[in-house]
Amino acid sequence: MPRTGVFVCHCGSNIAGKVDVETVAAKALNFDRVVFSTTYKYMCSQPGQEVIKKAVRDNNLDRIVVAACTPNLHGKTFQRCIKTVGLSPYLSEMASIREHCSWVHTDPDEATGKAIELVRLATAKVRKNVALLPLNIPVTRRALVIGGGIAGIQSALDIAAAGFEAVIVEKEPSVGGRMAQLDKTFPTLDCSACILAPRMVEVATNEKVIIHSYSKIEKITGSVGSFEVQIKKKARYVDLGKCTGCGTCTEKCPVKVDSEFNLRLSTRKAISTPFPQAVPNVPVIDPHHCRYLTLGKCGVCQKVCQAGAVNYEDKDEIIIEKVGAIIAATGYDLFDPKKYGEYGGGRYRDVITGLQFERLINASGPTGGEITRLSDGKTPKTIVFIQCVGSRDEQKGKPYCSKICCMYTAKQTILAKEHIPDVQCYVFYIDIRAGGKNYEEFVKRAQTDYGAVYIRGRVSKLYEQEGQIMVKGMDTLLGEEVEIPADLVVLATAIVPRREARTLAQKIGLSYDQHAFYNEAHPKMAPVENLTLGIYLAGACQAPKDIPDSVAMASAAAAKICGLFSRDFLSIDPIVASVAETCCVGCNTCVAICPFKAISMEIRKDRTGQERQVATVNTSLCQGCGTCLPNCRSRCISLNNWTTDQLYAEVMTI
Amino acid sequence: MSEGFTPNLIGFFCQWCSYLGADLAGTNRLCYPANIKIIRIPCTGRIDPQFILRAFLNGADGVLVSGCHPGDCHYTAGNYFARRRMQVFKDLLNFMGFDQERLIMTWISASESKKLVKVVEQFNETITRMGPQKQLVLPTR
Amino acid sequence: MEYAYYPGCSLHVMSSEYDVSTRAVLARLGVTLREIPDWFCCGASSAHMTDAVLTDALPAKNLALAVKVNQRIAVPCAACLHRLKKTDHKLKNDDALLKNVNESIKDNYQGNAQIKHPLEIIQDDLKTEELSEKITRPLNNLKVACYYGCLLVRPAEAAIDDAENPERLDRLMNLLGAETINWGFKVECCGAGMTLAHKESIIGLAGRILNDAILNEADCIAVACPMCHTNLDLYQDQMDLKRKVPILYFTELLGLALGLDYNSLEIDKHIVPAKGMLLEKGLV
Amino acid sequence: MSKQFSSENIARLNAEILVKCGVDLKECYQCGKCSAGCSSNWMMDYRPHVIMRLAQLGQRAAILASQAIWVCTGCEICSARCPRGIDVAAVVDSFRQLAVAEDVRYGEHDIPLFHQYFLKETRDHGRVRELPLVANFKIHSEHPLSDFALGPTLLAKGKIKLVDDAKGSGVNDLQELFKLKV
Ligand SMILES: Cc1cc2nc3c(=O)[nH]c(=O)nc-3n(C[C@H](O)[C@H](O)[C@H](O)COP(=O)(O)OP(=O)(O)OC[C@H]3O[C@@H](n4cnc5c(N)ncnc54)[C@H](O)[C@@H]3O)c2cc1C
Ligand SMILES: Cc1cc2nc3c(=O)[nH]c(=O)nc-3n(C[C@H](O)[C@H](O)[C@H](O)COP(=O)(O)OP(=O)(O)OC[C@H]3O[C@@H](n4cnc5c(N)ncnc54)[C@H](O)[C@@H]3O)c2cc1C
Ligand code: SF4
Ligand code: SF4
Ligand code: SF4
Ligand code: SF4
Ligand code: SF4
Ligand code: SF4
Ligand code: SF4
Ligand code: SF4
Repeated sequence: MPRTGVFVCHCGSNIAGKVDVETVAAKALNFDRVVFSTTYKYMCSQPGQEVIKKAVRDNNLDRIVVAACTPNLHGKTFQRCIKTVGLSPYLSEMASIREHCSWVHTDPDEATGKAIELVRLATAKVRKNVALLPLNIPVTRRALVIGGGIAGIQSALDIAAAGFEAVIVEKEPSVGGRMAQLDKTFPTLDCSACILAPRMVEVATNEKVIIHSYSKIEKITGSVGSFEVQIKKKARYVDLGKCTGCGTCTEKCPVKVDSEFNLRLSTRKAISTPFPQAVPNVPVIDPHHCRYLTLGKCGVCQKVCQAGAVNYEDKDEIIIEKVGAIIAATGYDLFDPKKYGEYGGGRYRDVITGLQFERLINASGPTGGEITRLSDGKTPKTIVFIQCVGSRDEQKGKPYCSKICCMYTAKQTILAKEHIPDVQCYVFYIDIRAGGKNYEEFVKRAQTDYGAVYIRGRVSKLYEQEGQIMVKGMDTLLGEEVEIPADLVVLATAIVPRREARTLAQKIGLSYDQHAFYNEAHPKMAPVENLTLGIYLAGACQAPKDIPDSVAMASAAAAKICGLFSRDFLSIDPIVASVAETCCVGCNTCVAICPFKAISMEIRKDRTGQERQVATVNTSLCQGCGTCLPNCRSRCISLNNWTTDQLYAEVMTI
Repeated sequence: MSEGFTPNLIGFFCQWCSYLGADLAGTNRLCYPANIKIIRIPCTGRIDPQFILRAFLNGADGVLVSGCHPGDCHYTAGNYFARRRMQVFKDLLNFMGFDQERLIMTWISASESKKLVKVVEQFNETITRMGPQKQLVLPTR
Repeated sequence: MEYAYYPGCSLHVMSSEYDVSTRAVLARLGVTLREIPDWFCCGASSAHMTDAVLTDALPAKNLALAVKVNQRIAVPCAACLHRLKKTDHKLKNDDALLKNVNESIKDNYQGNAQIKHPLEIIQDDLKTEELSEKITRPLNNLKVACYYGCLLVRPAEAAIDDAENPERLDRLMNLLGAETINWGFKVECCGAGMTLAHKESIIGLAGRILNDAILNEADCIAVACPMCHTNLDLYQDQMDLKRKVPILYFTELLGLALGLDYNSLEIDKHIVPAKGMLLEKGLV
Repeated sequence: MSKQFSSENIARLNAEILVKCGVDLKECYQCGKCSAGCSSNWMMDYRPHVIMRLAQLGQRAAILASQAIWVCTGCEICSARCPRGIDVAAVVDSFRQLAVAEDVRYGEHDIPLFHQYFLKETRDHGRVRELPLVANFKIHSEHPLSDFALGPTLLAKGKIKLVDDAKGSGVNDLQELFKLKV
């Protein structure tokens, strides 16, 4: 006969301020099999947990219900708590009387009434809970890192440093990500390439790191501990093993196209590496523009290559990697300012984006580090920076703050002044967000030491007049409108997820928010985990992030993975399906329906020796979705923790 | 419209999306009617029409099944199965002459707390207008 | 193709040349206009600026009268178009308001009007080839600044083109053979209904627009609204301009290109004379 | 003098504007984009974003007595570009309408007067007749003699008719809707 204890949490005033917790506890005693109830100020705190443990011991409880926050926050806390007093963790349930009740309802009586009902449901369910044994699954001690930007590189290196293998899949011909495009970096102004390049060389030479560049994820199956990853290596037309990176082919190739890496500020060849320090330093042929591959004419690169590395017959290739954990580190894209007709909608050549500016001031960029206007090649004397373009804009852009643009704009004013001593920079801003070590000081330096004039207000319109860009803005502090004739205008465009972020997430079962940034499991307590076990997040794919934050997050994700890899077996919740073989009629329905192909048919002999087919669930493949259950006509499949009995018990008490 | 009628609403919410959306509604201190009780389920694919039938028999006035948007199912396809199953079940309810508007299925992601509030408010309005559900009630309740 | 025609007060007297040229070019292009017999003022800015009830009542009643002639309504005045379309949009999306308004206007408008500016009619209803075939006097050598103003492009529900970089008028002028300039004042405000009420506004606002057109060496400014025309045309004498700029309705330029008689278009009604410039370009 | 804030005034004006034009004043984060593009900013005592700010803070009287609400041309540039999707022009309209309804002392003389005579033409004749409108308005305006010289030109060009007896009879059904003071 189950003996249930009910523990009602005040959560300070979060719950008790609305819900009459004493009444809830008192009413709970009337529910079936409830033999004990109490309240406490903070159940999750150490003394709170002691209250539970003591009650379990003193009252011989074998089941508990904690009426508190959402089970997503402290479900595990209370499971662990009762485990220490010898109860199976699966004999606990939570009633969410905070997120689903006290926080969302206004009337105290209604809220109290509902809290009682929620406790009633939970006590009904817990009655039917059974002690489950955790599943021990073997761990493949290799990690997949999707994206070879600074975050991906850092994760891979940290995992390798702990002695495990890391496999980087990078869609571009080289690793490096956005950081490779930057000039100098805030807040220290060290050169991006100088700090990135050594890391790139390190991953390239580290024997524990495997890089699949110019590759993409086709498919991922399996779950934490053992994922199987299908990777498509795109045809490069240059043999990675033979190429020496001499660059002769690129030099001789006659075809020029816009350079993606230089954001269309310059051209590249049809056979090229994106930038000189590329890793691997092996060019790729762009099949859409190569004359040989499109027209069958040319073949120059093959002729000039002394290493015999060029191979026009190269094909896409599928490779399979087995890993135990995954890091998503796919980074970010930039918001397309074309949507801003008032800023020219892309029509004005001297209105560029912040990232284009990074290429312009980069010594290895298209102009060799000269800041010049695209329209006439002249050196600008007045540069206007506009912040929050596409950020904090619910009409044309994104509602959120992109977090890094205040800082990089300040940086760019400093760099501009260093390049052009008599330049005057103006920055239109709404708020300056410089929360970080030495960040505010950095912005201050831009203003005091480098003379950038900050103007609080948005710009309404840009238009061309007499070879200049007229900037029509507001100085809200002055209370008056201002008009600045600028030579160059730089838009700090919003940080948005990679174009393919959503498709990738759907492929691997990652959850993401409305913008397609990847969701952390908990915004405070699990910021580098995803809700899907075994998948971790690093860098700007989770939210706009600068380099220090991306690196910190990458190391944190790597540490989590190393923790996972420190054991031979992983103990996970046994939320899996099982088939009662005796009643299975072998109809095959479930086999077809299971999205994870976890069910297969086996032959069983009954007592009379007759053979018959029955379904069995492979627990290492089953994810516990429960889709198979309602489809089984003989109702012989069960799902741990969400058994038909348990759900019925809840439904029966509504 | 019945005077002072507060419907008994049941939500079956997928743990990966809509249940988290409800958590977020809490975190954001949004506000919605108190007469809905949310039952956490692993995936809408787990929903057996029997649960819904049972809910109605036990006096539910409306049932709201909510899961991840098509294409976003944590288990890749559970919500597609659920959608098909729900449609068949609704047709059956309809055939039986049951007010099929009392059962709705929606997609609410973990970040759509505002949508959740809207859905619940609207559903509550609809069911309040329709009045108590008397077609499928067990005599003893 | 037939349209109910709502000329509006400006075209009635003050800008009758716009009325004349609109009727003439549409007739030439095979579009029949039937003037709404009892039409009255849409309220222009004065209604929405001072009275919430009149804001919608005046346009709604006109719409009710119009649809009795034809559901498709042609409105050449940008201000009238703006008022009619804004109210129509509200009524189409708010049943309660529609009911209320119908009560107050003692009529029964169903939200079934399709309101169009002649520019839309010419560009969307007619085939480009047909139009170009009819051009007998292409506007070669003419450099036009196309000016759209406010009310044709804002807000989205009343707009006939993009709010920041509209191109309809430019496309038409290019089709007629004219060169159009890229300038920053296509959608700036000329002062709208302030013509008489507050001259200071017009001198300032229209002055800036004219100056930029001059800076860009435009021969003339093409407009599609009687208020824009008046504001740009009326006070050039009192502005600080390097030279005067003729302001022409797009229908007048189209009329010339279609070979219509110069005098029949009543272009001489403008304050800033256009004839000299047109003669020079061989268009008269 | 320092501004007086009170929670009632703030709540009342926020609610009033919400009802009048559907704008939630609290949405405005004072970026100033509306003012930067505003056609009439150079003539205004309060720029549009300041009107929004005053409104957020319940400063109803100050706005109703301002000159800014009258020199606004209604060009809607502010609304088209507001990053928060606020229909600023509708807010300004609301304040003008309130000013008229409540008979406050306007911050500008001629413009509201013009609107009254304009609507009078509409009410009495269905269509606006330029000559009587100009005549009535000029007589009562602060600058009765300005542009006197323009008259003959306009007459000669046929831009003004001496006798205009056109009638938009459709307006007859709407007579009781007009609440004019002229
Ligand atoms: C103009 C500008 C200036 C900046 N200046 C600074 C600065 O001065 N200091 C600073 O700290 N930060 C700066 N930043 C921010 C900095 O760029 C980021 O913090 C950093 O690049 C984030 O690294 P990441 O690895 O998360 O993402 P990324 O650099 O975007 O790397 C992601 C990688 O993943 C790859 N990828 C994406 N999708 C897939 C896929 N589906 N499959 C395989 N591979 C994929 C990409 O090709 C890329 O290589 C600046 C940003 C901008 C826009
Ligand atoms: C008013 C206020 C409100 C906040 N609200 C929020 C919020 O809403 N959300 C949010 O995310 N963050 C909030 N924060 C920030 C939050 O408090 C910090 O981010 C967090 O506490 C940092 O954790 P910590 O472990 O680094 O430091 P601490 O919480 O300071 O912990 C450091 C611990 O180390 C101990 N210690 C210190 N020196 C020694 C020593 N020499 N030897 C041994 N032990 C030592 C201290 O006693 C202490 O227990 C708030 C902060 C403030 C001030
Ligand atoms: S258990 Fe949850 S509800 Fe209770 S104090 Fe902790 S966080 Fe708050
Ligand atoms: S492909 Fe050949 S020519 Fe080109 S870089 Fe490699 S080795 Fe040099
Ligand atoms: S074959 Fe293609 S890649 Fe090689 S040199 Fe010719 S065009 Fe360039
Ligand atoms: S970081 Fe600064 S510039 Fe970027 S969106 Fe936020 S406030 Fe705007
Ligand atoms: S619960 Fe059933 S359908 Fe879902 S993964 Fe497991 S076996 Fe497959
Ligand atoms: S659906 Fe049920 S009966 Fe059919 S094979 Fe699967 S477990 Fe057996
Ligand atoms: S543009 Fe919008 S948000 Fe910005 S100040 Fe104006 S009303 Fe406020
Ligand atoms: S509508 Fe009025 S406030 Fe808005 S931009 Fe135009 S003139 Fe300024």
